[in-house]
Amino acid sequence: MKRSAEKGIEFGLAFSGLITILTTIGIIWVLISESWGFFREVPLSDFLFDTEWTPLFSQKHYGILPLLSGTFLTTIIAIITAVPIGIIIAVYLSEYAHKRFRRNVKPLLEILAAVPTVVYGFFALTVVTPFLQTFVPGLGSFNALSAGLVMGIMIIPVISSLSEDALYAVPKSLREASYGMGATKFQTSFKVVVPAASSGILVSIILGVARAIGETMVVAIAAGQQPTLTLDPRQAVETITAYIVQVSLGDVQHGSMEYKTIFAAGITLFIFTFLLNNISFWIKKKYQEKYE
Amino acid sequence: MPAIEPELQALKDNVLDMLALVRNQMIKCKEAIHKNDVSLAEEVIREEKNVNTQEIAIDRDCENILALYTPVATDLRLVLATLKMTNDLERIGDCAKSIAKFLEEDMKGLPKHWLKDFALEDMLETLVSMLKDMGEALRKEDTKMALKTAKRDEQLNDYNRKAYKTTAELIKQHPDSSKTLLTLFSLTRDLERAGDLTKNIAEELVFHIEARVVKHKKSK
Amino acid sequence: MPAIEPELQALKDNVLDMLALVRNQMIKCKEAIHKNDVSLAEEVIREEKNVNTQEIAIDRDCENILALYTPVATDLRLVLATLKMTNDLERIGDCAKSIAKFLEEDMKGLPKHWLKDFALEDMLETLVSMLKDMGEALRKEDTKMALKTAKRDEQLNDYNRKAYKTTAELIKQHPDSSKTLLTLFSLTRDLERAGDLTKNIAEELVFHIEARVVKHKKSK
Amino acid sequence: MSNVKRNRNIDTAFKYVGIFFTLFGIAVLFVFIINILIDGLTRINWEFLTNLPSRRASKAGILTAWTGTAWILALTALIAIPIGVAAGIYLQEYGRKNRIARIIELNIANLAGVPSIIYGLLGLEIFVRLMNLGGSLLAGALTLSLLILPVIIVATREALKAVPNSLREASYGMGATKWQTVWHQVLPAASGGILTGIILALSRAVGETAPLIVIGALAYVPFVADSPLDEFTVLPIQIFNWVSRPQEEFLVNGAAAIIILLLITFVMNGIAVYLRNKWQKKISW
Amino acid sequence: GQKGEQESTSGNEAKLTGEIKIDGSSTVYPITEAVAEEFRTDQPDVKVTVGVSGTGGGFKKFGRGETDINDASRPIKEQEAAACKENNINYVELKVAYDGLVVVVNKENTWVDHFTVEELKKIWEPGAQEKITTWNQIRPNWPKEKFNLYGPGVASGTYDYFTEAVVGKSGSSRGDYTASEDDNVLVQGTSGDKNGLAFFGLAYYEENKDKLKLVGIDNGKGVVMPSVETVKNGTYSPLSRPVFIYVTDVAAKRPEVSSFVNFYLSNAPTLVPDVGYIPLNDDEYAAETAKFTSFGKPQ
Amino acid sequence: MKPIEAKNVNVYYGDNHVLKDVDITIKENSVTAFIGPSGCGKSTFLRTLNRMNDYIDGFRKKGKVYIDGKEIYEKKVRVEELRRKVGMVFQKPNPFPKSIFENVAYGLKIHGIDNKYEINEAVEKSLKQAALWSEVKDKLDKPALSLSGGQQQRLCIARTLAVKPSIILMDEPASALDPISTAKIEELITELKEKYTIVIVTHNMQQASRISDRTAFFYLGELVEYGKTSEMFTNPKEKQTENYITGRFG
Amino acid sequence: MKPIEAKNVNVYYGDNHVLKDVDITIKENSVTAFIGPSGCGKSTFLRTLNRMNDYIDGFRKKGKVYIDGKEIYEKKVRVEELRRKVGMVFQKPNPFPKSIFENVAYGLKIHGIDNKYEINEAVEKSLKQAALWSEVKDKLDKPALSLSGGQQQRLCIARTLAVKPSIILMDEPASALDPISTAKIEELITELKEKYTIVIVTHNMQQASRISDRTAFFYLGELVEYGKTSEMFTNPKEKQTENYITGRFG
Ligand SMILES: Nc1ncnc2c1ncn2[C@@H]1O[C@H](COP(=O)(O)OP(=O)(O)OP(=O)(O)O)[C@@H](O)[C@H]1O
Ligand SMILES: Nc1ncnc2c1ncn2[C@@H]1O[C@H](COP(=O)(O)OP(=O)(O)OP(=O)(O)O)[C@@H](O)[C@H]1O
Ligand SMILES: [Mg+2]
Ligand SMILES: [Mg+2]
Ligand SMILES: O=P([O-])([O-])[O-]
Repeated sequence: MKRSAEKGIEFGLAFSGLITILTTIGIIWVLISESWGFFREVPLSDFLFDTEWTPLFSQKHYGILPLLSGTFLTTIIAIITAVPIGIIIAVYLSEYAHKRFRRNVKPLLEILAAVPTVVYGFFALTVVTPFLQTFVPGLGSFNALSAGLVMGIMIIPVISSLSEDALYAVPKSLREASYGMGATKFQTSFKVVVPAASSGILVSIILGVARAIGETMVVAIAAGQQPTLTLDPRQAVETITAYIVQVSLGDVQHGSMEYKTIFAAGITLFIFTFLLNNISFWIKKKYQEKYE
Repeated sequence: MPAIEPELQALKDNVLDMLALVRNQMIKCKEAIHKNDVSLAEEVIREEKNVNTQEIAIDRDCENILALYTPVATDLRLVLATLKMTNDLERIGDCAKSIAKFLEEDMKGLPKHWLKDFALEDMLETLVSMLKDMGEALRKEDTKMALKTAKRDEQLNDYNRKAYKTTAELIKQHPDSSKTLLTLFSLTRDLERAGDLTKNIAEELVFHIEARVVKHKKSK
Repeated sequence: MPAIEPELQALKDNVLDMLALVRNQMIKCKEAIHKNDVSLAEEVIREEKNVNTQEIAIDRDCENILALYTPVATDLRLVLATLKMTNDLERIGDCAKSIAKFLEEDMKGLPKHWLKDFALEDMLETLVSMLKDMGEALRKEDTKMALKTAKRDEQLNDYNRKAYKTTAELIKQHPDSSKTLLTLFSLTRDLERAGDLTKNIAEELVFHIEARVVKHKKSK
Repeated sequence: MSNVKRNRNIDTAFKYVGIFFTLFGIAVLFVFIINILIDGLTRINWEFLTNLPSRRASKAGILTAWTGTAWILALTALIAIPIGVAAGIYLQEYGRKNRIARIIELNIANLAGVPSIIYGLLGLEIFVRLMNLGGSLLAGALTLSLLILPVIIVATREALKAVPNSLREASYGMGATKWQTVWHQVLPAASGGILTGIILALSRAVGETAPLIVIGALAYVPFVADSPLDEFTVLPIQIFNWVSRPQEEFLVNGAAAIIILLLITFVMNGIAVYLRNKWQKKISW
Repeated sequence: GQKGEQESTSGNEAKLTGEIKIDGSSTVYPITEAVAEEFRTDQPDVKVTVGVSGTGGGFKKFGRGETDINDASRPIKEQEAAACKENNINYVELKVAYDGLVVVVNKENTWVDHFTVEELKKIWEPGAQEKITTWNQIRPNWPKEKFNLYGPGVASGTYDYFTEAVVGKSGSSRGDYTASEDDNVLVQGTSGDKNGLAFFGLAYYEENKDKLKLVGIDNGKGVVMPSVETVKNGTYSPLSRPVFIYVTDVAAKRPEVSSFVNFYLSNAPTLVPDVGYIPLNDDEYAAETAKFTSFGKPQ
Repeated sequence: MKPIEAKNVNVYYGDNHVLKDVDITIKENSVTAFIGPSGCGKSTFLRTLNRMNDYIDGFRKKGKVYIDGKEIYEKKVRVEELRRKVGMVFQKPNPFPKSIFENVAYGLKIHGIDNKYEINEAVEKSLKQAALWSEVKDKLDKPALSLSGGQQQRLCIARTLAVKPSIILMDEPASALDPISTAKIEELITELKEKYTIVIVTHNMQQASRISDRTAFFYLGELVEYGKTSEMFTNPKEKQTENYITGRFG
Repeated sequence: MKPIEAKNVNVYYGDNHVLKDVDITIKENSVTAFIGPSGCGKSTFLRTLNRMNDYIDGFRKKGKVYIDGKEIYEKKVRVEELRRKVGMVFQKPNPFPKSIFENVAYGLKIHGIDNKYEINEAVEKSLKQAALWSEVKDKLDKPALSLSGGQQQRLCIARTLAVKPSIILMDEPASALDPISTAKIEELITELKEKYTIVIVTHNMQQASRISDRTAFFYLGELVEYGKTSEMFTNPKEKQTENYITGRFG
């Protein structure tokens, strides 16, 4: 009686866990069933190695590389912006700042992550780009740089907040050990606390990267929607997500080849995030083995 | 209340019991002389075992307390003092046995006044009262009283000193009984020594209570 | 190596030292008789202080070890055995002092053969050799050897028994020297008792090593 | 020694760098907020909150939008919280450390990285079409639930992980069953962390636009929904719609709506922060 | 499922109830929204909802019978029509307004006065990609500076229409221009870029006149500046296009829907300009009304 | 009566053979101490006695464990019932983050007792038994975590007593406490043994010697010696035991 | 020489008066133990000696603390230098999550030593001093956390020795360890006192008695008694001390 209730509960819980699997299956199913048609018409080699992505133009090219490079470029810029600043803020808040300052500032910063991304998009377009144009030659109205930077600002709180959590969780005893040997705060922070929290910091960075990769509105608004295969941050680029929104919100005939491209792009993105997650998983595991 | 407390209390009680036992032996010896009753002496001999058993039991208790409760400071001194006291008491018990043995073997054939001459009864009387007071002092943990009681061993020393003369004279008078007389002489020495041992007990008490070693102080 | 180890080693060494000291006292007494040299006896009296000091020092060490290192099992038994041994040794030392005192006061005026008659030198010889062997046994922690050595106290008992006769006869012959003779008689008793104490040391060793209480076994 | 001095200087320098960047972050936030406030604050009044959408910017209100958002929030919470927490519990407390558990774990990490628009496509196929819910609140809430499920599951697991094992052992030791232990001890002890995670996840759901447009959330809804099967619009869609209009006044409306949306997010984050602080204070093992 | 209830089957004055589901083009949305809003004062109990899935997204739902009316910024395509047929959905196409496309340059651009259609084609045709990049390639006396192109996203109906009108084939253009689905973004882009050149809906220009310079189009009959008039009378060609609503036959039979559509067509002349679009001529509206009436009749 | 009897118990964690042929009979109403160097299997054996090892991955057991004469690893045994009968107190005080009252009442509620009066009674009684009542009676609704470490540990004991166990297992219950709290716990244990059978793991040999009646010395997974505590600490039979208790090791 | 001299030290945490008029002079090359009930201020006083309390909110101090004759709370004192001279070992072994080598080399690097040869030398020497060299010499690049608790604590001591302190403060350095590891640490402390002045806080009175030359008994923030350990444990002068060490308290 008691036992069967236990079993029932366990089953219910397991079923809830299963829903996530079903979701993934659903996603994969939707992605594959729609992109099936796409890959029947477009050879995989074209998809992977063609350097142009123009499925909506009359001269159609289906090379995913420009979208990948756009995604890559904006993400890298965002990460380069957010990681150092995020970590500096995290270290400052966790190691230097007064408790009260930390308590008040941290949620404030977290709000940055909660601002609707549309707002960031316009911020990039109307504030950051004109500002950058004053000293970056050849910077277009739409460019990867500005979008990347703003995306970086947007994910600063993701990194700083989660990193700060990780830093804060480092036992006080480690800090005391370092101070006890005559280390300064700076030395203690960067030689002991940060390395000790590195797995947590890494996770925060990966979450930041995931957010940057998956981010849509900022890039759709500020980076332009021009799939160019370039690594020049001054150029307008298009990311995979921007492309997906562009098409799925646009006036494309459903079921057409053009429509199917968004699933091909989507599955690429999915594989991409999948790889990223696996790498982070692997890193985390390696770390755990080493230090726990 | 720490767990050691009841153990220490039991230890103290046992020492007092042992002291009472030994004192009882002495009283019986005294009575035996007084009443000329050999059976009392026999009793003392029979009971000597008990004293030994008691000593071994208390020593064992001390060992257990030391092994199990790690006493320090005053607690530790109590245990150490107890160890020494039982040793002393056992030797006093031996003395009672020697007297009893002598009484058992020789009292019947003995000229009455010899015992008087050696003041055996008086010595026993003194010792018994010393032991009584010492027991009191132990119970009250009263070092002053203990030391005062210990002083009375002088009386026993005096008796013993006198015994030399008595022995020499009596041997001259009764050369055939010289062995008996020498034994009597030995007994006075034993009783004198029992007084010393009683004094030792007082010293142990001082050590326990005041952490002062008074032993050998005088002798230096 | 636990911290207690060197402390225990020091304790053992000190006991052996004390034993050596006491034995030395006895040797000096023997030599004093043999060489008719009062100065040796005086030395013994002077040195008696050292024995007492040694006893107090060792007792204090034991107390410290008990208070600071919480010994258990064999370590604890070693400390307890040591406490008893020093007590025994001190009493043996007392005996040496008594002999030395007698020699100092009375040796000069003494007829030579009296000492022979009481076999004082032989008794001392026996005791010294017993102490030597007992020291060896302690060092080696050899309980068999210790018990074997302890058996030799019978010899001392025999000498003591003979002393009764000797005393009685000599008092008859020299009634004026009766006090001296009685003192000699007492000394044989003391030496006999020193033998008992040596035996006790053996028993303590057995207790330390084998956790067996052999004391009072025989007497029951 | 110059070495000590140098180290001290570095230390001080870093302190100022830290302050600078922290304040920079806050400054950006204020720039946003002030910007938006300047643009939209004048537009906010009672009518704005209670009017229906209109072609005239000055008459247009967000009644249906914010009620839609409230509906979506409630329904999403209702769906996602039990499932997410249950799944989190299963994985952390029940799941053995085997391959399947690892796959589920990895799978959840992957789901967290899937762009929201793809969830929209999934919702369209599954809920709108397959389950025939149409572009209803329920379909939207289900879609958003799937979207935030990974976040809730991860937060739940982290919170459960932080509950010391000694608490579980204490409960088992008294003869409690696994579920009793989870229900009476582990969950309450982890509730702060779980709630924080839930609220952060919901505040993400509040801001989502794209997936709801894909499943067919509407732009013009002149009535407040009264059942989960009604059609709906939400604030982000209204904002998106307004800011893409040519007329300046609609941009102002958009800014005003953004203020409302931010307000909702702030309140939710505030609750999360409050819960987190309370939780951190209370539980100090 | 349609929930339309018919409490009274006759009479215009009758209070109607029911629900009308509209989805589709975001371009047409403002017009439909305005109509729906006004319709509410007439028939407050009819629930009209309007979505913005885009013309294509809208047709997909429309073709499945999920919506009653679809807003469209272009005519239905073959595949979409086939889907309707497959699901037994008959529909009528009603033109409701015109949307003009404007070509603009930056305010600081002093050299461009007008473009011919040929010139536009030269700029935008696919072959121009990476070849035609400077102003002087268009007209030699223009400066030898790189121009930057802005335009609506390639997935939008506006883009389709522009390419069809200028290049000659829908979806055929160069790829190296900056696109955004949001026309306000294009306004922003062009107004901040001295060498910017963009095209987008007329309404957006109207709202941002002060930031941009409008460029006239010479389609062989002289330079025409886009305006309500020129669009309405058809002289601004080829860059003006009609926008539509599509109504299914099932829905058209429901009184609230037919009442709504009629309301739409009869109020369009006032409401269309109100939201920045260009109305048809009255005749044209009459024709559309007639088309709808005849469609509603049982065949 | 033999409340606990282990026969030939072998325990493995995966390939790690942690307990080897442990045979022991534990007496009723007595305190039995398990001592031994770290990792020798004391905790493992203790937890084997109420099946707290069940949840550990890779745990395997051979041999038999009888509690009150019944094999506890048999299929039909309800592990919850077993644990109710064989209570457990842990190294670090681990009160539930609830009120003092709730902590003690938890076990009762879990076992289906919901009569308020009955619960109140039982809570008071357990707290009294655990010598905590006088200290907490005025603040039963205060959070248990606001108590001092020693009080928390006594609360944990009270909590265990509330479900009326007959055996109480304690895994280093005082090792996280200061000497004064430790003394209180030890006193409590000594009092409790009149009604309960207590098994305690301790690293503190002085503690084992002070409070236990019998001591079991484990080494490398084997039960090297088991006997009266007083004997063990004055005259252990095995050389290994002697070496361990006198600090001569390795 | 008087390596440590405290004069009239009073410490407050906010309004909490934690140390009251503590006056103490600690001898060179000796082990001094601080004992006393929980919360009496032992740790606080210890941490006052190398200013580890500086970072604690609300910490205030009156009175003077001299190390090697210099007042350490003076403005011009460089706290990093002070802490280098006055090393500290903590209750729970807290090695950095780095390799064994890195742990010991950390202090050297921090103080600007980057000559590889010099560092290698110093690491080896410190590990030898800490009696750990033979156990770890073949795995210097293994993570420190892979060591056992006792080894970790010796590593922490080695790490402290590496920066050549003259004084080592230890706050319950063995309380988290099993008896065998504890014995090793105690032995090490006894060896180290030949070269260092060692102050150790301990809850374990047996430990204090075993290893220290002098003992200071704190109670309620006051230094009640300070003297030779052997005297303290056989014949303490103050009744409070006697009560505490014999377990009669409160
Ligand atoms: N969950 C586990 N999984 C695998 N091995 C374990 C586990 N728990 C303990 N062990 C191993 O089992 C052995 C015995 O552990 P146990 O905890 O019983 O020792 P212990 O005597 O209680 O030690 P301590 O005194 O340190 O608590 C150890 O070698 C340990 O490494
Ligand atoms: N950071 C702090 N803030 C406020 N008060 C504190 C702080 N640290 C300690 N205290 C208080 O100071 C007093 C002394 O604490 P301290 O840690 O020095 O005691 P202790 O003797 O080391 O105790 P324990 O033996 O438990 O380690 C206690 O009353 C404690 O509550
Ligand atoms: Mg254990
Ligand atoms: Mg402390
Ligand atoms: O939304 P549109 O179809 O008009 O681009």
